[in-house]
Amino acid sequence: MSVALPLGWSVLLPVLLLAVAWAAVAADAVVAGRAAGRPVPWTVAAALPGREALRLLVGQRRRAVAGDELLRGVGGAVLPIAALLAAVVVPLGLRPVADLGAGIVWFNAMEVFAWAAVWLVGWGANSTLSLIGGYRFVAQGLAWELPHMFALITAAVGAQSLRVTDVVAAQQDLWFVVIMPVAFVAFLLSVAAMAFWGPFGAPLDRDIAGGAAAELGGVDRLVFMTGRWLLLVAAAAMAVPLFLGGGHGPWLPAWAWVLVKTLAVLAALVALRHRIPTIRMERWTEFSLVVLTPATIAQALVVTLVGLGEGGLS
Amino acid sequence: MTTALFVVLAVTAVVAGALVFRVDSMARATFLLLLSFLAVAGLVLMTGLQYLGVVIVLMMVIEMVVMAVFMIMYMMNPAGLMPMSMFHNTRGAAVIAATTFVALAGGALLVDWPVRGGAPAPDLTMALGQSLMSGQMLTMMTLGVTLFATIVGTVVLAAGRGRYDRLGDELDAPESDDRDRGGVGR
Amino acid sequence: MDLRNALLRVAARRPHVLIIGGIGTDRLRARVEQEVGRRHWTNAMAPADTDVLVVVGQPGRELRAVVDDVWATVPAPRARLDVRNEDEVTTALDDAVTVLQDLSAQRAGAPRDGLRSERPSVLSGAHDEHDDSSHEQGSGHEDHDGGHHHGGGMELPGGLAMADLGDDRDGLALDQLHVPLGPVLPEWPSGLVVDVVLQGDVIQEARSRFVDLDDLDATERLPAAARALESAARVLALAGWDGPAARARGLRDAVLFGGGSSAGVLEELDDLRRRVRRSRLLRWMLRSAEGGRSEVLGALDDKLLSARAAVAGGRGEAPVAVDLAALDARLVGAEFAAARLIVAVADPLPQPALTRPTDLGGAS
Amino acid sequence: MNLQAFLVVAAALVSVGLFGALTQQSIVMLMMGLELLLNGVILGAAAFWYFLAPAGTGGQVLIVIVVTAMAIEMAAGFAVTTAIYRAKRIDMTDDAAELRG
Repeated sequence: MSVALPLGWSVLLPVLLLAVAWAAVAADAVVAGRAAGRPVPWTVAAALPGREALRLLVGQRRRAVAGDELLRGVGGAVLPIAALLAAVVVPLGLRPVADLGAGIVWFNAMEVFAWAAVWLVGWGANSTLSLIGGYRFVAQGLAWELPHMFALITAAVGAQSLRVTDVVAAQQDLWFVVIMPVAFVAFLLSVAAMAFWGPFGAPLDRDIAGGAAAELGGVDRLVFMTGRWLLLVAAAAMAVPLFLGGGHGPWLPAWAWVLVKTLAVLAALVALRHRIPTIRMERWTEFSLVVLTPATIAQALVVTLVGLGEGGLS
Repeated sequence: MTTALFVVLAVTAVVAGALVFRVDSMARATFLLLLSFLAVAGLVLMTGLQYLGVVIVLMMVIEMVVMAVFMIMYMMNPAGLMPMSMFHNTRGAAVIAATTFVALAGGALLVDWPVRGGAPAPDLTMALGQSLMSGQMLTMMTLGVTLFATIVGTVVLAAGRGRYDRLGDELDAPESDDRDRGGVGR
Repeated sequence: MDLRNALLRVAARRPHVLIIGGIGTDRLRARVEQEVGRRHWTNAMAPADTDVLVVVGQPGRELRAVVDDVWATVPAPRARLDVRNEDEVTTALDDAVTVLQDLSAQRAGAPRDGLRSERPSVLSGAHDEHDDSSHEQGSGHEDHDGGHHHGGGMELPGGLAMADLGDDRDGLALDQLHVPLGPVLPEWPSGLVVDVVLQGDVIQEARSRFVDLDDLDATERLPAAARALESAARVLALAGWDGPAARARGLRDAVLFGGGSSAGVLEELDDLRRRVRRSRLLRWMLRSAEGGRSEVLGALDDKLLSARAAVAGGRGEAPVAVDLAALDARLVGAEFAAARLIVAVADPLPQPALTRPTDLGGAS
Repeated sequence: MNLQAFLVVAAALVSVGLFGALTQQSIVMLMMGLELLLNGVILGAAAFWYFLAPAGTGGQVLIVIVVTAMAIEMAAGFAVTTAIYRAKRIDMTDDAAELRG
């Protein structure tokens, strides 16, 4: 039983994601200004994403000495496409654009395309600092993939389905965040890491002069950066159906709840970003593998046992 | 429509696979291999195996990114700026490969395959899961143990410094002598 | 045409600024940074992301060559300014916007394709230390192509040299890259260049020097408090903690250019110190191997303390001049991110007596 | 789209993979050949399952096994390469000839 939205929504989906990303960029600028003790007026912040995009649109593109333009172009283009494809399984309201039976695995598969994309962009630029950025992201992805996967699996176990709409349906009475808090926290952190954003932005950090994106100019840069924000928005939106009850909620229609919850998740991520420094993978990998992974496995086990106790698997 | 999709995916899979051994750049070779895998994953999806198709995508992207890292680590001239031939025994291999292809394809075309028996389960993912957790439990357990053995074995093989190097012969050093320490433990 | 003009005008309103200065330009640079921040403009991370290139002070011969090379890779629309003294800063930045909005000027001055192919002879000199300083970019262009069984003498198409092999800490002999770091790199001491040998992102050899050291006579130094705050801001920014970094910058500006009572500065400084000391994550990320005590974090706290003492009226301790040789020794074996922090904390002073003469051949 | 078409494509992938595995000097490239070969096996398994015995789950289980085998092959291959390289600084099959009879 497929409950996918009409095909026209696949055109609307990028627009929606871009709008939310716009809001996130603006909010990020405001919070950054406050943290820096130099407040940015709302009007400036609200226009900022458009202005930056315009700046890059009129900007000149660059080529690198003996770089691999083909791979760099492929990497840059893959990033936003992967973000959009990841978002097709997120229910906008109660129905997603594509109601895939293996929706949760699909989401993860699309996310990991970002690894390839960032690495390719870092490699293609033929610059040492770019390549360091690319490698950093591979290390980061590998360290976070296991906790991320187990967090996703925990939600799937709770609903006894890999279909995202089933996961939402299973949360009609009780949000999953209540019964699987560890998985929720691991998901939030890992999803920001998968979008190499904020405290997990080491692949593009200042110490390597912009890292993987250091050599990107003009439209290339615009596409890459947009892809990164889209990935973050898609990931934040995915937290809603998996842990926060999806479109379920009183008073408001389902789509409004999804929007409100997505914005809340994004707000939490933006706030987190300006409270903590960058997390460097050479310090964090061990924690990720030794503490976070067992914690998420234990969480999955607990949820499984509870599910069995409540009448077994169908 | 279906046929066109099949042809596109099939040609992509084979051509990208063949180009892997033709291009000079190791990075390109790796990602051509990934393209070949993605095309095969698409073909698997066409047979209705949604879960397995997506898992192949997930696994192969990760695997190829890791492969690219190792490739650049160990290969000379990974970017292929200096064209060089890295083949040996080309002729023999070509003969073997061609023979294999003729035998396999010939078999595929000539054998009188039985008619299709039965219909796919309504939820293939569920069917696979139930099969793995009941009838094929032994397979699953073997895979699990094998994977675990692989993890241990590969780490032992690849690690330059084990815990006895880091923590002393009695493993009683309060701290390891690593220059950069991880997040937890000694 | 009108549309393009209009687009250009909107796009140029808040440009990204890359500031380059030689040794002894710290005060002027701080003034430019302050003005850039006041206008809510952005500090660019790399030439590719730059709209306005601000050259502060009067760069010497060596730095001027670097600036020219950086300029060649800045994509249009772009503007280049020379700022010689503090009075010019505001008008110069205003002019930059005008230049950025001028479509015909941008057309005429656009670099061909952001490709530095005009000087292939310089690019090929990856192993010639003297040449390096004239073409490195901060973004350290170097080929990442291994050459396991070849020496470093092999040349690839494009004039790039193949990498060498060398032992590393994991017992794997992997490719070595010779990369100069600086002088154009975010959060980097003015005029410093460190020629490093990189394996992956681990530094195997380092040799630091200052460009245009001969011009040192004209050097004016920041007051101790401002210098300490500047260094602390760099460390915080490199740790990825932008808010506190910007606040440290703001304090530096208050110390340098007034604007804020001494009591207010002290209060803000104490607040910043408290925040830095309280962050467990920062401690974890900055911790180094020696006995669990964080060298970088300790130095960061010392810097904030000494700045506080200086602001409070005392002379404060004179900054300990870090020997370049000592800096080199500490960089060896560090990972890239750690190395950046080490340089930011060390904040070496350009002093002729402490630097060696130009025997720069030994690093490769 | 029928069984024969799928199998011919699978056969092509297997042969190309075999050719690569036999000719490549570099251990890493050799592994890419093996991966391609297993890629063909996956396709064959999916085709057999779909066109001959869709009611059972044998084909799916076989794909799971092959995918696992690929992961193990990769991990083991890179571990061995690392070990050989650490010991002898070679990454070519012709140089690593201890097992040659």
